[in-house]
Amino acid sequence: MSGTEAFIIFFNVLLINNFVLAKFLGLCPFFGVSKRTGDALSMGAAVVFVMFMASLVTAFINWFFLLGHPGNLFYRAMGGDPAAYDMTFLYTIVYILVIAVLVQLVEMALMKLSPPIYRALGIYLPLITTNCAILGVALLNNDFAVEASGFWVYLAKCLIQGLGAGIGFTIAMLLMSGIRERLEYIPVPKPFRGIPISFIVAGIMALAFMGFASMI
Amino acid sequence: MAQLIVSNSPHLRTEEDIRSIMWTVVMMLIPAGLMGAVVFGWYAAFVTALSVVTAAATEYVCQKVRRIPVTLGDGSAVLAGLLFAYVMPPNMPWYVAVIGASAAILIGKQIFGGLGCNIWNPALVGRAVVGAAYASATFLSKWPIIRNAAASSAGGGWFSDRLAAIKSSFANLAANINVDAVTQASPLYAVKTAAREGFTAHGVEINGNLISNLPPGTTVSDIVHKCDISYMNLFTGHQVGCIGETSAGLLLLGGIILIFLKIVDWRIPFVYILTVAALSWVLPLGECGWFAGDPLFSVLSGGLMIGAFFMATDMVTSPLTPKGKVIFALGCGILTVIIRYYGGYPEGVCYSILLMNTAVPLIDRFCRPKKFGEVKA
Amino acid sequence: MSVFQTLKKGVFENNPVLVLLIGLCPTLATTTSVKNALGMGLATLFVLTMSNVVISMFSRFFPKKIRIPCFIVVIASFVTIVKMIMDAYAPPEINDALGIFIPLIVVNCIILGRAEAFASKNGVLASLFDGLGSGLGFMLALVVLAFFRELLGAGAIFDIPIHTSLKPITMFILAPGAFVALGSILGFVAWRRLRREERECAEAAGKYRAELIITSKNKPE
Amino acid sequence: METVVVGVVILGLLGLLFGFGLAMAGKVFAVDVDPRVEKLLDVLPGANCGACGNPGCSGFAEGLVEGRCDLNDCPVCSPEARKAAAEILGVEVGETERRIAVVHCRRETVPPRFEYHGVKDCAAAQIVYGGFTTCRYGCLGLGTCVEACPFGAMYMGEDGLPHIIEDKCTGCGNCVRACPRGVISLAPVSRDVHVLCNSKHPGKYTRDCCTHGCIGCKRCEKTCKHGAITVTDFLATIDYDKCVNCGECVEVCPTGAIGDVSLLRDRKPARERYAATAAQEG
Amino acid sequence: MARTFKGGVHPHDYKELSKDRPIEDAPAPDVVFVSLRQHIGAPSKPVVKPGDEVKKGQLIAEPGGFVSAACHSPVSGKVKSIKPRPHMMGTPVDAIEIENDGREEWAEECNVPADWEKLSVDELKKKIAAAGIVGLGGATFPTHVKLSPPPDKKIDAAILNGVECEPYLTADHRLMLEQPDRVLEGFRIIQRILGGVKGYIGIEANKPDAYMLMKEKAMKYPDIEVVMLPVKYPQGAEKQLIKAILDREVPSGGLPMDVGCVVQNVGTAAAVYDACARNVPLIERIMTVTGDGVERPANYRIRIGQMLTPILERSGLKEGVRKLIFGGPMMGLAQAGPDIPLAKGNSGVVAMMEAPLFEPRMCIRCSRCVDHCPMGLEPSVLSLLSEARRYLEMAEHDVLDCIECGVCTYICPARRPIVQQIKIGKQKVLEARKKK
Repeated sequence: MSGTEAFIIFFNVLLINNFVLAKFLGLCPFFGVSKRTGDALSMGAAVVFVMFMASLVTAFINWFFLLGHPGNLFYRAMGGDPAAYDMTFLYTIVYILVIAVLVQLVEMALMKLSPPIYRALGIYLPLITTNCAILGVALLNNDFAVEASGFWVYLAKCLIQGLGAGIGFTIAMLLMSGIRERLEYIPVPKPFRGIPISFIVAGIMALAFMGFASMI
Repeated sequence: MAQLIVSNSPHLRTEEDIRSIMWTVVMMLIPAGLMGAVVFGWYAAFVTALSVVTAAATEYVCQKVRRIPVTLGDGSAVLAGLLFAYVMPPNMPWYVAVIGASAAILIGKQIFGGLGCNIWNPALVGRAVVGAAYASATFLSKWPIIRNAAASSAGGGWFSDRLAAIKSSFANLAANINVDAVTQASPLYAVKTAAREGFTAHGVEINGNLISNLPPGTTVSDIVHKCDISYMNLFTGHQVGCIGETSAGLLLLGGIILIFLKIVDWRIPFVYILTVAALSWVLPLGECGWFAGDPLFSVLSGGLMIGAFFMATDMVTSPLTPKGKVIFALGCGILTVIIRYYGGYPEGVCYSILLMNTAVPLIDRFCRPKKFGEVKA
Repeated sequence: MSVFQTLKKGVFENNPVLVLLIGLCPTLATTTSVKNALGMGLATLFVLTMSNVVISMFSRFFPKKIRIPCFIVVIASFVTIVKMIMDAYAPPEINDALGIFIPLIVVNCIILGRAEAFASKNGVLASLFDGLGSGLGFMLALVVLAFFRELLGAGAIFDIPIHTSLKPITMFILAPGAFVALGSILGFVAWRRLRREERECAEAAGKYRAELIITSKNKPE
Repeated sequence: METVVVGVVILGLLGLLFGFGLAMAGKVFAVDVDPRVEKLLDVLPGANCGACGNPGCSGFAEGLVEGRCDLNDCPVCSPEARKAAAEILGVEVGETERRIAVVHCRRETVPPRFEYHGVKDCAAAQIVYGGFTTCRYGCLGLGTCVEACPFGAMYMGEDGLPHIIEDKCTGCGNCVRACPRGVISLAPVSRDVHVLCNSKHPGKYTRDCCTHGCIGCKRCEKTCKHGAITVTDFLATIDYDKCVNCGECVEVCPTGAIGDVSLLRDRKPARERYAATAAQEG
Repeated sequence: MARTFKGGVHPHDYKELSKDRPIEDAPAPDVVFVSLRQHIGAPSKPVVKPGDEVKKGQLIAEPGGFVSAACHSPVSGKVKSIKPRPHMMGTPVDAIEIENDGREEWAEECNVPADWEKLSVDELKKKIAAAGIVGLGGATFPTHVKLSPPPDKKIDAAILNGVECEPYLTADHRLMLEQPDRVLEGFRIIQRILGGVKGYIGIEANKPDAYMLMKEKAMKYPDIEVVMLPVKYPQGAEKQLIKAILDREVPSGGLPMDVGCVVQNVGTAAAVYDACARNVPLIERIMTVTGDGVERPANYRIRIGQMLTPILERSGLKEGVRKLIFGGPMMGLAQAGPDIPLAKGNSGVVAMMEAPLFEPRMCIRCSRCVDHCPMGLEPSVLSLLSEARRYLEMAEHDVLDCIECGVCTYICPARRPIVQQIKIGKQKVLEARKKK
């Protein structure tokens, strides 16, 4: 894999196909935790970490256990037709389990190591589990397996995509939080105060991000 | 003695108010618009007027619906409508002008609460809405030809050029009726395409010139010349482009007057244009290598002048502090060049300013002014 | 609470999208056309109802500490079933359009939310109707949003073109339009609510009149 | 067959692995959290009004658990909620009567001292030359209290005075703190007789500037059989612990500064009710 | 490099109305009302009672605390009453009413020349405290307190504030022109009290005649430097003046003495001279009456406590005046009427024929206020926060550093009442601090 390719994967999920603004992934925390820049940043950091870890772990599981190809460990152990070991229908259930466990770990670690952040994120930390951005990145990573020449290339692509998507999510969150902080002391028409105006803001942000369209 | 008035200090106010600021900016924009009408024909003037009227009407309706005082007199709606028209192609259909201008006011401004509340420049929001709404429509990619551009530049002096242009503007009115038939590439698009494909054997045809088999080491300036683009025409406005952004010279003049009147901060246009010039020289465009760009062409072409002097400097949507303004302008410049060089659109001013508008609250947050008596840590 | 009330509550008062603001990702992603919206709505309705039923049956066996993973496993199983059914029988264009959002039903906050807040604490039948109510509410929101987006963005309803002299505004099919459209609908909902509250306040305030204060100068007849 | 076996093995292995991992993590990152905090949060009103002096309901809940706060600090709690919270905490709570806000001003025409130009906010008007009304104690009528009410329980009447919607008022006291002139106070909801004036000006001045001002004539103080009224600084105040709603003072007040608001609250006049109970008791 | 500070504005100064009018004596009052709250700090405590006969310059109220000042009778006559009287702040304050018998008899030991050079520093300080001198620039901070810095603060410079940056006002200008020796001698006393420190006299460039005169007079004192400063409001604010002249920044929340500096107004210096060299307490001062609302703008020598009305009549108050301001138009207090006794801090009265009602608009973020704020704050943000009633967040934006100079409000094209909004914020922040 060349550096350009890596850059393209990264830049694609970072800005061009931003998870939040172009792919509609991770909207719940995007609207829920973007009221304060500080919270948005810590939430973003948590998401980056979990996404990266999820990409790492799911890449391993996918390559060695689920895919029906010569790399499958069961096939190596037992032989026969590699396609017979194709367990890809288990994607959803396995991935979500992995993510749930990961989030649980992060939650416990945060509670111990940084109670203020834990309190700031409040109910949204468990919601990382149900943050579709994370399952989404794991599922989208599957596409790399088809074209990848070997495990390490596949893994690298997954990690880059996970990192890029996480940072892209954080960027969108930060921009959103800045705008929402300002909107709080602006006399927005009453019916639009709060969430509705945030949607409009997200819409115009998506519009602005279209400037990156077909860049690569 | 009649009852006296008591208010909190201060009891003196400066003369300048929102109204004077907005109308001055409108005045400074008018010459460039007149130039657009002259170059593109009366239809351009018509859609500009239509945009302005629609913007004002939308503002009026919104404020009536919200039962708040109508503030059409301050000129901000007129300004938004005018700027919106200026960054649209001269051959946009009338309904696009209506939809775009009303979107500019509605979701660009009034939905946030009106003047001062918006996060993005309303005119650019209108432009981006149209860009997304009619992405595949022809009027955004094909431009009406300026009939005498090549012909008149050959003979006579500058004055006769302009005279011919004015004469031809009447003819352009007719040209607008069937605009898809005769089209011309905008300078930015021409140069970008030529730089990308001109090095191949089959080449690319730009405005009737086949550009192919360019030798390695060709600079952007060479391509500009090959495309028959004259810097003088870019400066005076005799170029293909949007209604109000053609005449770099008139916009520069208006902008400088605004800076002189202290209505806009000099930092934003200065840093913005400088960044674009520097980066467009450094970064490789198409097959042209590093340090082969053409700063002068980049600065004069497209919407950079109107963007730098009239859009990015919009008070409501630019940062508060000088430091923030510099960062903002720097970001605009970088994004503009990146989108122009590597993006899907030939022009990046609109999106780069919108993107940086998005970041303004964050910039403001991290660029607080230096407080008097603050202990330097 | 009667069956009807449970349903009504899920659809209107506690509409997952328009009132509770959860399940937003599929709402925005799959409402480019009414058809897709219906497909997504039905799939979610199925998973929501079934998982509600199963969880309400087995919730007392789940240890409290790991109940969430347990719920997720149940939900994920149903999602896998739906995915398989869709792959086999759904029209391919709908299946393609919904893409990864079918497996992502598993992380739809509505489902986990109902499981945690309702199914784990209530009986099977109540949970069934609760799931139906919320699912229908979700579907309703999807269809309403899809209606506007398809009408404005593609000039069509159910892929049947509506003839207009103006060109459709494709923005509403794209991401920005999705946000703006949902934002406007939410604004409309909020406006309705505010107007109702205002009316209530005005009614309450109507009673208060200065002459109702009894003083030596102002005695009631 | 292999598919089933492998599937089961994968899920089983993962389950084991994760279970073990989580158990280990649970040990490493063990933190004691009082589960009562979350339970309390469910019970508390959740309005985050700040009346208890904490940043919000969660702060109050933590305060309760740590023993910093008292349940009675929250004026907004419904009695049921208070009881439920007390159960969670395992403490007893005394019964307190609900208190609601009362506006102690009913000026009809108080001439302005000057023409005020500035921020339309009472606190802001008060800092400009001490407020623009001739009466320096009465309501300025700019509605800062209405803005401060987090429950929508106040509105500006056509008379230019704020009014309280009794059913919505929770007695959080935000309006009391918002008023720069101290015109609003909290009073038990069952008391209907109030001094509807806040003027500490000498009687003559009050009489000149307001038709309904308390001029400090002390007739009410002399009339009250229950010793509930005291006049200090030309202003009568009612001690609500002693007041029995008999309405005698309303009768004798020459200016109408003491008023009975029963009718506003859909009750019979206090005097009639008092007479009825007195007759019942013989 | 020109000596100046960052920010500030250049409003038209209107000084041409009264700067060429020599100081004249105001009509002698029939009755004076000496307010007990003419300074920052605790109110004074009266030492006379109704019925007492007092002489001119006699002590009638003593300081009510450490930060407080004494009051003296400006006339000879009889004390009539001590009760609340209208006050320039809007709320009535206790004042001593004295009827003038017209005899102008000085109290004992008053108006007796003394050689201040022979007195010790402590004696000088005592004299200043006894004379009830407060900052006459308008801040009215008791001078003896300012001249007694705690021993751990090393003072190395004294600044005489002859800037008079407020538009309209010319009282200090006239004082410097007509009585330069009083001012200079007073300043030398101040220098001596502070330990013979270097002295600077700051004068704005719109008073070239005063600058030339002071420069000439100060030639013989090598430790006094007269500095010409470019015209800019609010140059006369202590912190800005120190920054302009010495290039030192008083730290946030600090006092001039934190950077080794003491600033005194020229009027104060003159009063110090009177107290130390003539044994005359502070019973009169120079005040400008100006504005388009009076026929004859003038500079008056007024008695402390005399009513404003006759003075305005003498200057020819026009019909239909809309605004009456105590102090300059940038920081002065508008009054509800002219029936107010004058106090030590009254440097001028501006009568305006026009006071348009400004309808505030939403902030358009033009950043004029941020660019011009002499304290480097973000007034527009503070104003928005105040409007949203989020007062406590204003503390994070350093609302307490605001000096209320009015630059932001003056310059605002949206006509927002920023200073007033900031004032509420300050009040609420301080209340919240106090509660803690």
